[in-house]
Amino acid sequence: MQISPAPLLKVERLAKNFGGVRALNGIDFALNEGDLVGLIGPNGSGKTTAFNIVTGILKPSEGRITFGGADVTGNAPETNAALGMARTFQNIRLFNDLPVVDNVMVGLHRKRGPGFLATVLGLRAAARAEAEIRQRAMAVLDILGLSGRAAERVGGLPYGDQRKVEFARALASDPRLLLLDEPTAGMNPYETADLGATIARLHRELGITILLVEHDMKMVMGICQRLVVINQGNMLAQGTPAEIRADQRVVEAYLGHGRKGGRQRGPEDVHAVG
Amino acid sequence: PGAAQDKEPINVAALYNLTSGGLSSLDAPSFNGMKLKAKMINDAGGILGGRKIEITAIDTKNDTRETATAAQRAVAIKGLVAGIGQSDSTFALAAAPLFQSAGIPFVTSGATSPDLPDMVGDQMFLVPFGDDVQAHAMAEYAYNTLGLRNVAIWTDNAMDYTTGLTRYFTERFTQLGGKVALEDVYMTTDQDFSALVSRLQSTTGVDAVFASSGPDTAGIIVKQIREAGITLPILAGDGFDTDLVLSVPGEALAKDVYFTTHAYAGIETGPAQEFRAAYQAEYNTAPENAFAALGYDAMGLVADAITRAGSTEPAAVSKALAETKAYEGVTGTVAFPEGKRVPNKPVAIIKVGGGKMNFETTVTPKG
Amino acid sequence: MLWVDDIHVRRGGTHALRGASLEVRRGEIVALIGANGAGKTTTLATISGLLRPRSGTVRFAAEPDAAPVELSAMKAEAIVAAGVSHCPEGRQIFANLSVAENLAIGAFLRRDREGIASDVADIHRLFPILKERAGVPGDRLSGGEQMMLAIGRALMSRPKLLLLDEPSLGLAPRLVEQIFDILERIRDEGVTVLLVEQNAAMALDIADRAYVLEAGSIVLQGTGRDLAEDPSVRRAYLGAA
Amino acid sequence: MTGAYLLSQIVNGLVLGAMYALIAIGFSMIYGIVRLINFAHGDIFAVGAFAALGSIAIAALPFPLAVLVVLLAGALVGLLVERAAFRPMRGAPQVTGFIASLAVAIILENLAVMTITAQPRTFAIPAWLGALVPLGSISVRVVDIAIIVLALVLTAALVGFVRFTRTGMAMRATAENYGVARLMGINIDRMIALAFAIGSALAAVAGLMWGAKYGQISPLMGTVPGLKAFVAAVIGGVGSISGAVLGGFVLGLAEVLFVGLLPSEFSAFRNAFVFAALILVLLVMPNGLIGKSTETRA
Amino acid sequence: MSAPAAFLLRFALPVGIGAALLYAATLSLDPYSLTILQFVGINVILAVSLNITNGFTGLFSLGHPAFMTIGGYVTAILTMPATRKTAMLRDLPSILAAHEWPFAASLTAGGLVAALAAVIVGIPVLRLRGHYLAVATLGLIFIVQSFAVNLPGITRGALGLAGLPPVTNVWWVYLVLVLTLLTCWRVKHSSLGRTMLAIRENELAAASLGVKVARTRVLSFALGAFFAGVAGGLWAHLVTLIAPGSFSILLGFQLIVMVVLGGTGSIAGAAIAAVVLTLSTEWLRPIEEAAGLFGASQIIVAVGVILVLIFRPSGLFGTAEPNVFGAFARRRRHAQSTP
Ligand SMILES: Nc1ncnc2c1ncn2[C@@H]1O[C@H](COP(=O)(O)OP(=O)(O)OP(=O)(O)O)[C@@H](O)[C@H]1O
Ligand SMILES: Nc1ncnc2c1ncn2[C@@H]1O[C@H](COP(=O)(O)OP(=O)(O)OP(=O)(O)O)[C@@H](O)[C@H]1O
Ligand SMILES: [Mg+2]
Ligand SMILES: [Mg+2]
Repeated sequence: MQISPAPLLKVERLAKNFGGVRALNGIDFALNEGDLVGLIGPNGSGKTTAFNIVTGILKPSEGRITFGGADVTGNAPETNAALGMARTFQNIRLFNDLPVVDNVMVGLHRKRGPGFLATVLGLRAAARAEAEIRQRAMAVLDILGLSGRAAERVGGLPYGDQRKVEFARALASDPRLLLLDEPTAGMNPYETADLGATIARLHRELGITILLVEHDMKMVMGICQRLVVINQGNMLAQGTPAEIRADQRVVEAYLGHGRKGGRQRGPEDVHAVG
Repeated sequence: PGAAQDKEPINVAALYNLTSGGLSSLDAPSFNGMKLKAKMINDAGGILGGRKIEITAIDTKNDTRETATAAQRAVAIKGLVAGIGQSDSTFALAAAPLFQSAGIPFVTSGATSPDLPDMVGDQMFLVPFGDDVQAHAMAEYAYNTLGLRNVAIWTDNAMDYTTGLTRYFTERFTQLGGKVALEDVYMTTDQDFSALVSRLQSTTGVDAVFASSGPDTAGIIVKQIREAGITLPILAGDGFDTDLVLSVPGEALAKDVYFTTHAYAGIETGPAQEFRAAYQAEYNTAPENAFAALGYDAMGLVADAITRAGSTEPAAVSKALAETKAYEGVTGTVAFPEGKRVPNKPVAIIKVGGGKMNFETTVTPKG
Repeated sequence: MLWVDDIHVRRGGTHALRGASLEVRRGEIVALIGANGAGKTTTLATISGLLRPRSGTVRFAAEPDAAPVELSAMKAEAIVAAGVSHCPEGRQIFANLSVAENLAIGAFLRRDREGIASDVADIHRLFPILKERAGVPGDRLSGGEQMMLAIGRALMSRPKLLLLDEPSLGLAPRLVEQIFDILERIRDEGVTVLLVEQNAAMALDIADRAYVLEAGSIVLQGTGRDLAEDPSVRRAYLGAA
Repeated sequence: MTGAYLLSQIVNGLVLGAMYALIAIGFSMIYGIVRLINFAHGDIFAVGAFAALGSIAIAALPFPLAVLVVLLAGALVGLLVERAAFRPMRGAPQVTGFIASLAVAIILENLAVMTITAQPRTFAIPAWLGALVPLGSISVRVVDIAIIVLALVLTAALVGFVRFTRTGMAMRATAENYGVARLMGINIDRMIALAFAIGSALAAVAGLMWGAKYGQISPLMGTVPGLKAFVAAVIGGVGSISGAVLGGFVLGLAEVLFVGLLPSEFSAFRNAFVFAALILVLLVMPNGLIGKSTETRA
Repeated sequence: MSAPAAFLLRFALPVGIGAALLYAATLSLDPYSLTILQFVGINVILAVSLNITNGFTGLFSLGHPAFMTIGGYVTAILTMPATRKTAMLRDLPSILAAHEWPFAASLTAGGLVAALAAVIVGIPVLRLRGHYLAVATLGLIFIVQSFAVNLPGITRGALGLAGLPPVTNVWWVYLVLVLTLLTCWRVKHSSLGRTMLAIRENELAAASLGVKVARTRVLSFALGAFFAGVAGGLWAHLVTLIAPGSFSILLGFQLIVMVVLGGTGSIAGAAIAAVVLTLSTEWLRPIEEAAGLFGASQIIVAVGVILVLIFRPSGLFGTAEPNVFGAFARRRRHAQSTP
């Protein structure tokens, strides 16, 4: 593990029981400022649970979480959000009845929204703040190529676009740490590659720290600097994509050998099919 | 004015809570009584030389706001002579002030707070006796005749009528030297009195229960008290003047119940009998409770005042009303003492037993 | 056995399908691919009776010699009875039914107790976690586990035609492989499959034939292999440069 | 305070609670399947009472037959209401159905007032139902025992039906997701109609028992018990049948014990106390006594 | 457009026209119609303010009548002549009994006390969701009514406070109405309103974006309660009487009907539904009276409600505002984003 003096996010001995099910069984990892780390593992290994605990939606059964040097274990989600965490959800959670742009604007309210009195009294400052928020939201939508659908009701968008809106919403809040739970689920390889490139670019340009859960190995391996692998609630491995790919235990538990006598599937060997 | 104009109808407004629960089981019979009287008058050729009474009825929906707007609509009716209605003081108070400012008399058939005329003004008239009168009568009867000394009191706190009744009863009964051993309250919509019954049962030294109740809970109260094996006398006001007191508990349990009411119950002759027969014929049911008779008398009283005034001018009718000295109603003889608009009426005391309502005695208040 | 002919479907304000036509033959795996919002889900929902076409027909013949029935005139539940099973997009597990009940409800129209029991056993063999979690409410499963449950549930009606909407969604790579293996096995056991997939490469690989849907109409069709080699498909759906 | 006093208050509370429970079961049944807070439930309860009055007092049917008539009448009205008011707006937001049920309640009540007036009626019952049964230091009426037994038996039967039968499972699936339920081959119209029929039949039987217990019924009698049943169902955990029963008993006991155990000055605050206590219960258990945690997976 | 011109167009002009219409109404309408006009206004205030709580934030609150009762009593007690207060209300604290407040101050006080009650009740109770909250707020009505009935030294019990000064008039009602609409409109089309809608749509996601869910819920509850309290005060001084049963559960239901019929979250929808329901109930009266079929008007309205819901299950306008307003809002937005 690369230890820097103060990692941005540090997770220690995190464990979670759901009734009789031990979903997490003591996992440890840390993210430095500016990292782009992948969290991978088989279905049901506890990735989403780890996200839920880090962001405060669930309380851990055991373990400690520090964020920016402060202990945030057991904080409420809104507190963590105020500290700079933003996330997307595996089962999309959008504000279905609101237009796309308003969905993104909600994320901006915390930092830039005008106060109650200013709003009710119709102060000029409130109007200015509103306009600014809207502009920023549009800018973020633009990055994801969604500005054309900004006024549509988000609930009517196709699945893939809904994912992008979630991403935009999280991004708009200027997070210090962005937690993405399967952002490309429901996208085709082309779109996946595109979104992967966008994530990498945002990471590079804005220096946001990102923790990414994703099952698309091509994308994960392509953009992450480091991977954390968990299996059945336990740490399985940590390392660079190359190390992980070579790790026999990871292959066994997660990556698999490819279908039909080891023929590797995936976009890169479409040629081989022909 | 020509002959045609003479035959113009006489407009009277009826403001009753006919729907939406609450008081509708009191107000609807009252309204029926009123309509019946108007019909009988009209069938007999009308008044003031053949003019017919025309009732404009407005449903006040158990809502004070509806009552207030209904009153506004009523007073705007061209040539309105008087308004009649309501069985509870709160509602009377929502309507009557608007009649007062329009200078049109409002005669309440069922609201019994004796303070109403003072609160509203000179256009407010009561047909029933004030609660003070019947409560005092019952207190005296209980203390003097029945020899009761310690009573438990159950009050329906949701109505002004019942809270007033309790106040006046307690006032008089303690004045006489009696004691209130237990006070319990409930709401009109309550059906289950088991908790109150158990408490009554476990309170020692009680001679009787005074149930300050409206008609809806009257029968249930008797049934539940008697079913628990409590044989104490039950005392009540005119809210008990309903068949339910007999039929809900059944003949075996409906006994030793005393209540005050208007001087028609238990009388098998005269106007009371005539009223009952007419009501039965018109609505195919016996009068549901005392309010039917009161509505009937309210209409009669107004018609009588119009006849005596010889005019449909509200001011003249109001004056005639105030001067009523002896209107023979079903519920007794109405007389307004000088400067008061609460009538001096005899109070009948009824004893329930043997599957019947038995007339015991009449108390005439000293006015 | 399935003929979708020139259907138009509106959803909310969108004209989601604009004259789409396709055909599924007995014993095939047919893949339907297309970009986000192309109308793939809408196509499946129209076949299974959840949506009604504005115009066009959907006909289905369960047996080779039977006369085709018009599905667009039937209720969704009758369509299931006719032998079409739809595993919907986004898993749609019954959250308050246990895992075991979710499977049982898949066999709602069946009465053969033994058959049902042996099918449950088969599904437990395919996805052992479903046996382990049998008593747990459906929504407590992880995303991938729910997907397994959804597929298992769809199989429980012993369909003649299985409609699958993105079965690999959110599955770990190893499991995706497993699912595709299973699809081939199902096909070999005589179930015809109409498969909507974002993982176009794998879909085209196992598909006998495939259609490409764009903006509500079919723009390309052919064998899986042909389409996988088509340059425009490769550019748009396979992420090849 | 004597032991007998406390015991009699507890029995009173249980009987009242059983009445609430009887009404609440049907309420919960409908809610559980259709996610509809059916405010017309109280009025169907009144329909049941009048059907009972008609068949016992007027048609002079024997009691068991009368029960059957009441069940049928309730189911019929329930089906009618479902068909006319709720089926056409299937799939609308939850609160829409709630409003529709309010409208149905207003229609039923006003129709009743227009046709049979709001007057309370006497409800006479066979003598054996009113007989006293000694129970330790106090005695209880047969009708009270019948009510408690009926509430418990019906709960057991319904819970068993919903939990263990194929139809019950289909009803639960329907409750969650109409679309996917249809994909399983479930005829959701039939399931929903069934839920209404059962729920309404239960309300009607509750009306019969209410009349038998209190001896008096009226077309508007359902308003308050309907509201209380709603509260009971929610206290227990909406949609849960056993929760509704538990909620009914808790509500009945709370009500009677508040009035019975506190000094009588406080009985005016009966409703306030009961509601305050129930709010407290909900604050401690935000999903009701048996309510499932709604903590969803993120 | 210059700022003053924009102000004129957006605000001063409609208000001016409205005021002129009202003036014409006061001259030409009979007292009954004027009263109805005022009740229409009060119902709009109520429906629109309930819409903040139920529509924007998605809290299923039935508690409006409770806040109206609180506001109504507070206002009534404050405006009462001091002499009557000391005579009739024995338990009133002497500072309150000694003074007779002006109407505007009393109304504001009524609203504030109602809002305060909402905050106190809301902090614990708003942790509940959906029907659980509905039951809790239903309980609030019973609790407030119980106090009104059982504190006769302050409220005169079941009889209520009668003979209040009839100070409410069209001007007061419509002034408050304009303020209510303005506030709701601003809230809805602001960040605050958006966070409320976000909470309604998906609480967890909102919390994960840093929305202070609990605080926003309480705020919207209190805001709704404030206007309910003020409306209660207006109501009491229009009827000139307030009793414990003046604001019943039934009224709470009627208000919810208005909100849902208009479209949950739509300000104009709630307002229009309030107007239509109030007026149609009134207009149908003569029919039932002529026929002698009391209750028929309520049946007709109820059937109408069902029919509307069958054809528009999400209410007349959904969450949106009807087009006239919508176009207006869009144009403004445009003007702002393209300077
Ligand atoms: N609320 C809960 N109650 C009970 N069990 C739960 C709950 N949430 C998660 N689990 C269990 O915990 C385990 C981990 O679930 P989690 O959602 O974290 O997995 P995951 O790694 O995100 O999987 P996937 O890649 O499929 O999304 C699973 O076995 C799941 O069944
Ligand atoms: N509930 C809805 N309301 C309104 N429009 C909808 C709704 N569902 C889908 N649409 C629209 O219908 C069109 C087709 O959507 P559909 O879900 O069929 O696409 P898809 O091909 O399955 O996309 P994806 O790959 O994202 O699942 C899209 O434009 C979408 O916006
Ligand atoms: Mg997950
Ligand atoms: Mg799709």
